[in-house]
Amino acid sequence: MSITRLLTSLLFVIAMAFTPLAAAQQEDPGVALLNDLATASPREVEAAIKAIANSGDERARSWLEAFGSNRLSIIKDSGKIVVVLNNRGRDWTIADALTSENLGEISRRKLDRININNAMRRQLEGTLAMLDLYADNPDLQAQAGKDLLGKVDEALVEPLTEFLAQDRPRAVTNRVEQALAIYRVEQLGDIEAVDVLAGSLHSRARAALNSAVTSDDPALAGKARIALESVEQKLKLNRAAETLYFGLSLGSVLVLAAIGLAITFGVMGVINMAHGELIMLGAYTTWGMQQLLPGQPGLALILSIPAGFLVAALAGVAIERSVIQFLKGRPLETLLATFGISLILQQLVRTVISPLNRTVITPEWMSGSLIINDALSLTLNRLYVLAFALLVFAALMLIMRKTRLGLEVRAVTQNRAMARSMGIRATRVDVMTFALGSGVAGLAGVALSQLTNVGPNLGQNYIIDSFMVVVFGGVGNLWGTLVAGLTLGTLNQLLEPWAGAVLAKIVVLVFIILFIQKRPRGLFPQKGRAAEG
Amino acid sequence: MNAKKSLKLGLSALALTVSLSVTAQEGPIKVGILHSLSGTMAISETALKDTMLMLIEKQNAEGGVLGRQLEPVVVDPASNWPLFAEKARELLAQEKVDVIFGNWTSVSRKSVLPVIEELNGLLFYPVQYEGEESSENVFYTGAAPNQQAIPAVDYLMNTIGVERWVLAGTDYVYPRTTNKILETYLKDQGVAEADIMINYTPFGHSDWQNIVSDIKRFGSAGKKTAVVSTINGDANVPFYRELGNQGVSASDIPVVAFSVGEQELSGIDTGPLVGHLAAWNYFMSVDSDANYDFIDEWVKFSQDDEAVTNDPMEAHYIGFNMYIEAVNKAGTTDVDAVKDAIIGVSVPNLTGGYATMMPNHHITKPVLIGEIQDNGQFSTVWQTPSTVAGDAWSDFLPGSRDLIADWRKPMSCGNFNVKEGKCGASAGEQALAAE
Amino acid sequence: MWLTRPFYERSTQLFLGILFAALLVVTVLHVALPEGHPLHVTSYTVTLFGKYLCYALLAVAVDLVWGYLGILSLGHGAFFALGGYAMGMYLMRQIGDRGTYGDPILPDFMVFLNWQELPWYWLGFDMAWFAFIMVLLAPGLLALVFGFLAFRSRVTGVYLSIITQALTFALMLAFFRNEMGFGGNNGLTDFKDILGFNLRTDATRLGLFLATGVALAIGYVVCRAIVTSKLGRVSVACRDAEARTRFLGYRVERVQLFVFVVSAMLAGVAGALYVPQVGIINPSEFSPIFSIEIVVWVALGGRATLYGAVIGAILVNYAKTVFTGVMPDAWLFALGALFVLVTVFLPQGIAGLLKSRHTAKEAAA
Amino acid sequence: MSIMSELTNRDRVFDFLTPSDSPVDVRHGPILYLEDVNVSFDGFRAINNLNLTIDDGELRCIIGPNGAGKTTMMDIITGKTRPDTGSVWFGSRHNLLTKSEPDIASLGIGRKFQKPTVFEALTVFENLELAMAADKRILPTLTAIMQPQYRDRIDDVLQTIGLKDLRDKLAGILSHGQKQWLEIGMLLMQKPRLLLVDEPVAGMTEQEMERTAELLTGLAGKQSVVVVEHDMGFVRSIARKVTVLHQGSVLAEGTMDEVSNDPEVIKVYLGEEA
Repeated sequence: MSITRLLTSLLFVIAMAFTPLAAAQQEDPGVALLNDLATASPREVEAAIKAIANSGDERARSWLEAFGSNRLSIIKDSGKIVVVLNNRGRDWTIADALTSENLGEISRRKLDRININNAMRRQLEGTLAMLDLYADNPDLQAQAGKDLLGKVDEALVEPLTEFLAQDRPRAVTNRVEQALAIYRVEQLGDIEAVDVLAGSLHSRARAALNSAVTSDDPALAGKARIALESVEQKLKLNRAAETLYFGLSLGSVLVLAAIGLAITFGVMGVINMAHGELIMLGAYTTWGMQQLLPGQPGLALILSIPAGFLVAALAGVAIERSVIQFLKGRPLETLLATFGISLILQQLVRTVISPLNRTVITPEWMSGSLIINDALSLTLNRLYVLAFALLVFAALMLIMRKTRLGLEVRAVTQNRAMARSMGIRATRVDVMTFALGSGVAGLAGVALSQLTNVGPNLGQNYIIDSFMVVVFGGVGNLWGTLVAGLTLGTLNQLLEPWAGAVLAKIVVLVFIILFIQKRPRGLFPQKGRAAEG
Repeated sequence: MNAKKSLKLGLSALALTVSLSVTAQEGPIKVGILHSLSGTMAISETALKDTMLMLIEKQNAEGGVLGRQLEPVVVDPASNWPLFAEKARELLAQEKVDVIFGNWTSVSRKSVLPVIEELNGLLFYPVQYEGEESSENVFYTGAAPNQQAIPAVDYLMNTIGVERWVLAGTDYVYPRTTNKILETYLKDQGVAEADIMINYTPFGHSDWQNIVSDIKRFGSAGKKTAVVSTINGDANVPFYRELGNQGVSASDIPVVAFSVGEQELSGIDTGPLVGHLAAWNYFMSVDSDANYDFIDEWVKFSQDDEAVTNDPMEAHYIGFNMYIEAVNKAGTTDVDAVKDAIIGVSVPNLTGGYATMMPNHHITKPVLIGEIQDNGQFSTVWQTPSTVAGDAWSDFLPGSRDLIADWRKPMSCGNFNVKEGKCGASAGEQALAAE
Repeated sequence: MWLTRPFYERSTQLFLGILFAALLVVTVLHVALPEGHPLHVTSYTVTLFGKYLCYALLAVAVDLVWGYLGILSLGHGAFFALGGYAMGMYLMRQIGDRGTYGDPILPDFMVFLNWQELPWYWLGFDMAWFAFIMVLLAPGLLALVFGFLAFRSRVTGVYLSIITQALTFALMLAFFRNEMGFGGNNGLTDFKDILGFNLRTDATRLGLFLATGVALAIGYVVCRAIVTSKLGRVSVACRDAEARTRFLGYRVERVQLFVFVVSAMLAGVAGALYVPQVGIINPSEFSPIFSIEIVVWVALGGRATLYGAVIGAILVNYAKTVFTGVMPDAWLFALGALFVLVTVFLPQGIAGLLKSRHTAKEAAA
Repeated sequence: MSIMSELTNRDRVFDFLTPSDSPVDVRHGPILYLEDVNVSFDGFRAINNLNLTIDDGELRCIIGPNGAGKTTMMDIITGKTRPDTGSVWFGSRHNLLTKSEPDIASLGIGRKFQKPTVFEALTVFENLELAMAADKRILPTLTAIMQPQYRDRIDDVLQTIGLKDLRDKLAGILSHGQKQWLEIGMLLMQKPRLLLVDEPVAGMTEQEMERTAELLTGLAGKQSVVVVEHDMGFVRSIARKVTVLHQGSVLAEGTMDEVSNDPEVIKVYLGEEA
């Protein structure tokens, strides 16, 4: 927020908090404030924070934020207090905390950090939230109100009641009331406050009520219990919705990972064991992109969608030309050869890039979650992946149904010899198909880089699942893959709560094995004499 | 035909190695390095191999020990547990090494153990582990549960005021044992059964949605809740990601991890993790000159400005110096002599204190609690006033409550039962091995 | 008598000849020559060769189903591991009260995860005969049930390969779980003695090595006997023209089931001999990667020859031992390249080369 | 091994209900009897209310344009494809719809495929050996020993199909025609009551064709033979009774002349032939 707005908001703080410091404005008061903070014992820190907040100094906020992100340090010999601008590596860039002039690099050895721990951070967040409440930016205010939940202590009670006195947007005051109510219920065992919290789905509010239930005041306990039961039903619904979402999102991951395989395997009967590594390539492309465009993870991510596709597709073509074309009609051999390739690709990544996992940054707009209500929120990154998966699927469907390539591909799947005789260049189709399948794998990699490790083993973790999905869905049938993926995902997530993660996975695998016994050709088998034998 | 050929090859190769190792005595002191350089564990173990090479190089530069140079013998067990045993045998029987530094995973140690004992070798094991073991031939320079888990829990309980506990771990022996210990410990501290939630996941688990939302739910019961994580390696990234996205912030539900170090963090976007905790005996961020020097050397040696150091590396640093001390003290590299000499040896650690080898072959360590920073480092927020001695046998497990280990003569027993006042199986076992 | 048939054919005689010669040489070099003599075979090497022989037997088992029945099993590691676990459980029980906690019955890992009593499926494993029967039965039964379901519903080719992979993967996850009572990730280890012989003496190791050699010989002969019998020819018929074989009145699924189960049992035996020699069994033996590697040994040696499988297994693993020592990083590249080159350029494998050379000679003569 | 036999035989359920050696009952006329059979793949009706009866010892030719459902019909009879509706009887005792291919085969129905399928990795001799009527359960097969009288029978057949000097060569190296012969030989080894022969003379020379014709006509009487063939000349040379299939059902039936004069047939079939 701009300095002016900060100032206006600070005025209120000054108005209500009586502070000798604010009055006496001789030489820079920051020195004293910061030194207090630096030397404060854990017990005194709170006071020091409040002092800074109430000092009305326009630098207060930046100091507190620096403190919060653990970037306030003291230069050992000079005792000067500085803000660390870049704390990577062994030499850190610092700036003067008071004048905020850049002091260049300095060895870590020469710095003493002013440490903060979670307890302090809570108070800090409370205080900062107080400041934000007065920002005339509704979102900020709402957020601040939310942050205050469970962070209210008696120091804040008075200012907050003040705050409520003035007329403010409902959204904000609701929160503040709740925040106060939580404080009252927890600290004072105030029965009236329970009404305020009744009906709230927010975990913090329920936490307060839960603790009230166990209190020795029967009246309070009873009231709290009723308040809790009133939301029980809502919660159940939300939980169900949540589980469903989890299932779909896991399913979408499976679909993404498998759909490329569905194409290569389904159309060409090629068991591409290197499929996982193609996914890995996609993920590494994302990482590479972010290295090329430092500071713009979002843009990099978007660019790596086409890039990942290309890289994987080219790799696919290379594999097809160099190995698979020699193994026509020998699916089991392709399985072995491609497995060899997967080993090579993995080791290549290990030696060329690093055996360690790579950091792929999640852009702002993809982190956090979409809040439906206090009890139900959908994690954004998975939401995007889900959407992406459906998008990719739709695109593939289009290609298969509407384009010349798709037509030829289907022709080749149905009856290779016949298609050939009708002048379709089967080899070309093969290359194109394989490239397409591989490219899609690359896309899966790009998506996965937002969910899991980007490392040499990335592919290994998905290859078996992918095969399961394809076989379960029915080879050569994209719809099958979609349905299978989503089904297995949901099944897994439904089982997990009571079976545990490991058992759930096992159960799903066994289920697939048995299913294949019943329907050897999966959910949507290809019928007719062509498929026989 | 080929069977015979390959056999011949085998023999010739063998003859070679033998003729090499005939001159073992009074040549250089051979230091075996038994860390996976390929396979899944290569991620963690390669760094330890390099650490050893660095330390040896340094020692040689300073003139070696007893006027003899040190010669590293590196083998690759390729993250394959039976191969660990095989390679250990190779090191001891073929290469005739004087000491081995190696292993990371529990299972690899378990698979090596019988070989080391049979051939009476020396093994320095640098990783925090589940305890419940004390071998005459193994020196545990990593943390035992009482040097990591218990203090961490104490911190959460006393400083942060946690009353409700989630024990989440990967399903293998270290988390299992640690959680068993913590469970008993917490109950002794008066925590109710209902306030403890235990959850196990497979290796490399990547879908944490359900578990994290369970944790959230568990945490909304009105008591301060914390997660004690023994989640291993790769599974951590998606776990923390999910935490961040589902809005579980360190100030609501802090996570204290025992297996997440600087190296693991180097693969994570630590933004959303700031404030979560880890318990170790060493942090790269520790403010001591010994540490800064070590980091400088490491950066120089690995020729990578971003290179990070971590707890097991410090363990090797300590173990190696202890071995050198002991050899000097004993005046020989003879295994039995060194075994006796090393007990009581104390060398400086990297956190500005001293580490001493205890009679139970564990060492004394300070316990540090650190908060994750946005730069992938930890900032120490709490630390034990003095160092803690490693406890081979936990006091919180029924089976081992009455067991102690003391390898000093005359007791020299790995599992002495104080109740029955007799040594457990190992003694008889030594007798067998001795034959 | 069908079982004796193989002894009359030259290839088997040659194979057995070489095998026993090799066993003899190793034994002599190990026992007769003094420690430190350039040609002395250390007990380390003996055990190493023992391991190779286990793998060889495993490869033979795989070749039986893949080479002669056309079933590419990517789950044979599972049978190997099951045999291994059966043996491992026996060895665990043999430790008795010599474990670190001195518990007469419970293995250590059960004690410190405070299990109260022994799970039912551990009962009986203190008796050698029972354990050894289980070594055959455990993999056999699994193969029987799995095979019965699969072959009855005519799951073949790629599908079968993939679900065998799913099978071993599921088993791996299951055995990783500590609740299963098989020691989880740590598996079973720290064995003391077998049939009363101390596992840590060279004599025992030599014994195990020789036992493995004999087992390989028997396994080879059994497989030979099967493939040279009319049933063997029927298997080949199933491999090449399944439908046709049905129309000739053969119950293909039963032929497949029979051979599959026999092969699984052989794999089990291999596993059982493997465990006491390497001293540990843990779920990683179930990993799909391992199963695929086995197939490659066979492919390299040459399918449908049996002796080819033996050559392949020994060669690859010997290379592995050498490489992982010399240049660990290069090893995976080498292995990967091997997969590709063999399948693309050497479909007949080494045995194929030998054959063609042989036939060439004949032509010349 | 004995344990094994136990286990492998355990799953042989209900064999005692239809003993595969029970004689085929042809006292009431036909040996093969199809009634109202329907099959469709993905909506396409391959077989459409097909009714067909073959008398014992009859030699029947079945002709029809591509896609008339000839091969599908064979698949149904031999149990490879299960019809959606209808009934198929072998004699008046065996309901073929309840039986698996091997059962049907051992009941005495032999089939020769459209494209010759022989076991290329085995020698000619071994091909015939496998075809030979014998106890085909696991253990007997495992322990089977080549008796001299079997060898003689195989040699006889080798004689008849004229592959005597290729006896020990791999079937893979045979010419197309020779493979056809070998497969016919395998049929003979089976001693079936009913032979289903799909395009036997494809890729044969003139005199090979004649010999096939002799062979088939020779078989008729002792055994019933159903021949599916495109080659009109060949059909004419052997046919006594001809059935014309069209769009999965019988279009016409009768002697070659009757059929070839049938206007319907001329329209749909001979028309396109000409």
